[in-house]
Amino acid sequence: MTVECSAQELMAVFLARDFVDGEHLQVGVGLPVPEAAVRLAHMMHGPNMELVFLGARMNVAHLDYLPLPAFGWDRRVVRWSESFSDRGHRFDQVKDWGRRVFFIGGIQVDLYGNTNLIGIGDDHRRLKFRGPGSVGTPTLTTHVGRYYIVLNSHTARTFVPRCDFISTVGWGGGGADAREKLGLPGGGPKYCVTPLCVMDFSEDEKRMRLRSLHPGVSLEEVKSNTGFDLLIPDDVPVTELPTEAELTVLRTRVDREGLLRGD
Amino acid sequence: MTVECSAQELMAVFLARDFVDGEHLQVGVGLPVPEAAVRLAHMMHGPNMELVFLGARMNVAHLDYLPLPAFGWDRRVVRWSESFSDRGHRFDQVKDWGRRVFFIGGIQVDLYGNTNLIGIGDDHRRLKFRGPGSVGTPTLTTHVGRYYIVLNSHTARTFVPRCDFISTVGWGGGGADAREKLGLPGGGPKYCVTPLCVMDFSEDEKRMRLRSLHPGVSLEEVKSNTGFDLLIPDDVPVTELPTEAELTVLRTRVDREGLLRGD
Amino acid sequence: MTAEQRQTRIIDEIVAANCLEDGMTVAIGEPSPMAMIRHIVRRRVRDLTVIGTGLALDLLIAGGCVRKVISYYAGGGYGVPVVPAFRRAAQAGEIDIWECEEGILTSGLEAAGKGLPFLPWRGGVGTSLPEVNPDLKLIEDPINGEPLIAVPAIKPDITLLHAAESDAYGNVRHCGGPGWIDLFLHRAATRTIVQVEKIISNEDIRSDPWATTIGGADAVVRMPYGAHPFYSRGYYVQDASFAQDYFSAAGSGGDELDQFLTRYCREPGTHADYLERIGIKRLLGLYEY
Amino acid sequence: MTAEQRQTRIIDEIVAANCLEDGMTVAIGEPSPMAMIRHIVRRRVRDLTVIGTGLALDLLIAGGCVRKVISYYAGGGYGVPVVPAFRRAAQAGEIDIWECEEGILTSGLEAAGKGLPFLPWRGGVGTSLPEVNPDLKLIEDPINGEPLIAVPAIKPDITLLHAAESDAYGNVRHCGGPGWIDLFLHRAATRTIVQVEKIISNEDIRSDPWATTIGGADAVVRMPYGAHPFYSRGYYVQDASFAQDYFSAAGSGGDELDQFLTRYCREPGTHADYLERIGIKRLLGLYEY
Repeated sequence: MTVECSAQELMAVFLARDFVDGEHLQVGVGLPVPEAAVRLAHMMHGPNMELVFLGARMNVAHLDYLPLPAFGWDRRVVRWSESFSDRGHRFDQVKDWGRRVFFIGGIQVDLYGNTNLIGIGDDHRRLKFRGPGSVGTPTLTTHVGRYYIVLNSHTARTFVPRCDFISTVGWGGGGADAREKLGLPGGGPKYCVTPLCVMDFSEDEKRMRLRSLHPGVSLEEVKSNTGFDLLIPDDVPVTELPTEAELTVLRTRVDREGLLRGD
Repeated sequence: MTVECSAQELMAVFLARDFVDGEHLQVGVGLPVPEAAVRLAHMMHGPNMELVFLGARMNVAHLDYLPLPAFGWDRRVVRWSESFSDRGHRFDQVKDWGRRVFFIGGIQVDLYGNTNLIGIGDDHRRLKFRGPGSVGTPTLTTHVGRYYIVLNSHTARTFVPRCDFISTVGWGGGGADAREKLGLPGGGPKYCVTPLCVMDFSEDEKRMRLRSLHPGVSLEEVKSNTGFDLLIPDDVPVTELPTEAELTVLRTRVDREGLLRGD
Repeated sequence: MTAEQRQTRIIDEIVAANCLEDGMTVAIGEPSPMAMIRHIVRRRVRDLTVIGTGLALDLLIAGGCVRKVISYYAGGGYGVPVVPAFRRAAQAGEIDIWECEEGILTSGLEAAGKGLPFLPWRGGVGTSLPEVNPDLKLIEDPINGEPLIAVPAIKPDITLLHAAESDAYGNVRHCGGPGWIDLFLHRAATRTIVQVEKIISNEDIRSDPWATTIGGADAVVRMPYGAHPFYSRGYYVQDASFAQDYFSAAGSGGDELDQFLTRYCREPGTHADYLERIGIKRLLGLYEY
Repeated sequence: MTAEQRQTRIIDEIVAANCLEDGMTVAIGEPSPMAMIRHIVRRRVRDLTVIGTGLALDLLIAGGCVRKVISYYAGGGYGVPVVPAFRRAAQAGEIDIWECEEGILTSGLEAAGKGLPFLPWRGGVGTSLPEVNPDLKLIEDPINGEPLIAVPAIKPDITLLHAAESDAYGNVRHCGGPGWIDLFLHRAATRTIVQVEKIISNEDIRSDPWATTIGGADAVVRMPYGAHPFYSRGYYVQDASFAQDYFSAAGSGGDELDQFLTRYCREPGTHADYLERIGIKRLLGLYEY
């Protein structure tokens, strides 16, 4: 890379550019890349964005710096909020989530963007690998205007043809009407972002498709680390690098401690 | 009466004696007799009672005096509350209403204690007499441990064999299991109190029954002002008079302005 | 939508009033946002479906703005068992009434906020409500087979509220709590407009985020004394004699009511014009303590 | 029940701990009421059904107190994707898991509070949740026929909370708001016991009634630093390194975990004994600002 940055920084900048001013960006616990991304976007071009952390609505574009991570519940951070959007009623206003953006991880992700936080194995009563559970992701992904699947590693163990259990429905069994048939009003997953590449979903089938390769990553590397046949367009660009300005804000106002650089 | 008091004062004292310390007593707008009754009980023998006015939980036994009425929404009064029990969620904890006591009026009351606040007439789209509507009485009377029907007049126009419309179910079509069959967990109406008498409901049929006549009121007067056949026990006592102590508290700490005396 | 600066949500009262269109479903909070109510009457908006009670509801009916009422209570407080214009219109069959009660109303509003087509409720089982309101369906619950009422989602196009304070970004504080209905009405509505006594700084809001009762209302209108003749918690008490004047005029109807509407709703072009007509001395006499 | 004086709701911690009985359903609020959690481990209460997350849940499982978990999340915050004792017990099939998610959990709790046998919810439609948790029934809504999940009422026997303050009558204030779950857990439960940093005067409560987050909790226990190693808003932040010590011991299991439980849960007979063991200097180092 000509501009030196880590894969996680690249991911955060890619995401940040995709957010539009005025959107509500909700991040759960333990997702440092999305957390950095929403704060970067907010500071770069989103003075009317609302950052939502565990129900705290924050608009902090005017602040020089806030510690990262643990944004969600540390009172030293959420004291900057303007309200608890739900006042104890986290999910009482989901009808307004059309302009809300959300982020999920997963221990498995399948080719239609369904994800699994429950566990791996055949028998739910005795899982081979017990996951953390669904948190609020089923409800959030049902209603938000769009969401992003963001993973810190890209392996064939994670990208599987079929999740052992589905905790969030992406595009179900495939097809542009998959969500509509289930009565899920939200817009579904837009991109899946990993340290290797960015993927989206094809228009008709809603199958996962390579969108761009991060600088220095080969197509073969992605293919061999994905447990299903990824759609590969004829022309696969390289993920655009951060600008100096973006990296400066990211490193001085968002991630001063270098969490995304692995420092 | 040997102790001079108005019918409304008598009613309030009768009710007050029926409340047990620790109960939650909820009164709606525009019911001065129940309002006086719960405050009298609270001051006489109920330091652990909670008075609930439009969601404001008050424990005000230590206060010398509060204005009557308009207890419910005037900030000069509800400033004495300890919480808004519902915090905007009036009906989110109905499961605890077993120890809650409530009061209703009605433009019609039938022989099983069903009441009507909707209106009088055959056709709901063009009522002969439009009532105020059900307020929260259907929900309250469904769940509270017991409630009282309190009326400011006793006429055959109000006490009817069958309500034109039912806004609260007392004992439905009659029978001790009437409420259970409808799945209504609350204890139903206990007494119906008017300026002429106190009525309760028979054990088996749950039909309205004369319980006591107010001093100076004849059985004939009650019968001729009731539009259905009231059950009349062999022995009908006279409603017990207030004590000096009760009247003193009522007149000096609850109803200083004499609202219940018609002053 | 891109902006260098954060955008204000304070709008002019006339801009706010022009948001109301014929045929909309409008929800009215408590205390009533009377300044906005008067604007609706002044603009002669027609065929509204109104979720509201008391004087505010009655004024809208008296002004000829209402086709349908979602009604759980149409009393006017102590001494006014049923508000007059409502009673007259209801008895003449001039308005449709979606008969309900508080728990049914809040269930329908909650369903809307939660993105659900319905919510079940127990209060009302055994009453005439499902009979006089066919939108309320008797169901058996799918777990134990208990009888319940399925309440369809109720979705106001606009909710109008009156509150104590807001910052420029729609972070609203109700002084002494938001009452029992405002938050339900807000969560269910497509759009919420809040008239407030006072605009406060964003720093003030941030000093106590939990005190914010509505985070990010769509629009805020500066309306000191805007609830008159109602109370506004933290600012003034009800003007009971003015309310009595209205109920008396509405009870008489005809010319007397028309004169009242003309004097207090139609002639004053702005809220300040209305306050001028009420007079500062009268307003100052309504202090809480 | 008759009394000349209003009765206090403050109870001793041992009296509170003795309310917990084998087989109960116990709900754990956020921040976790750790002092009560430690008492449960100390008393070796058995076969609990626990609604909870993170370290508190894990400590109860490590202590052998849990038969069933009503679980939407078993992570331990940043760096601890899944808490260790939970993962081990789940993978060994030693605990039952009532798999759910936040909206399903709150729907079940709301149903209990509202006296309803169920509430419908949309989040989870299309997922494996109804398949792995047969108590969740797929239904068609009675209005439009949309697919929804019927969530049965969830009724904790006891809800344990940690909050900032309360008066002697159970009027509780959470500093900075009650978080997202405490009020749901409280409304659904048969009984709520709240451990608080501080008892304040009734007059203080009355000075701002809207700040009261729980009006009349069943019982209140005085537990300064009672959430340690968790934060308590308005008082102290999380003791991250202590939490890390626990997760490390729990990850190892066996003797190391047993020594941790002995040292911090079983040997200290009271909360003050525990605090003595932690040390005042460490506690004073956890100030918020």
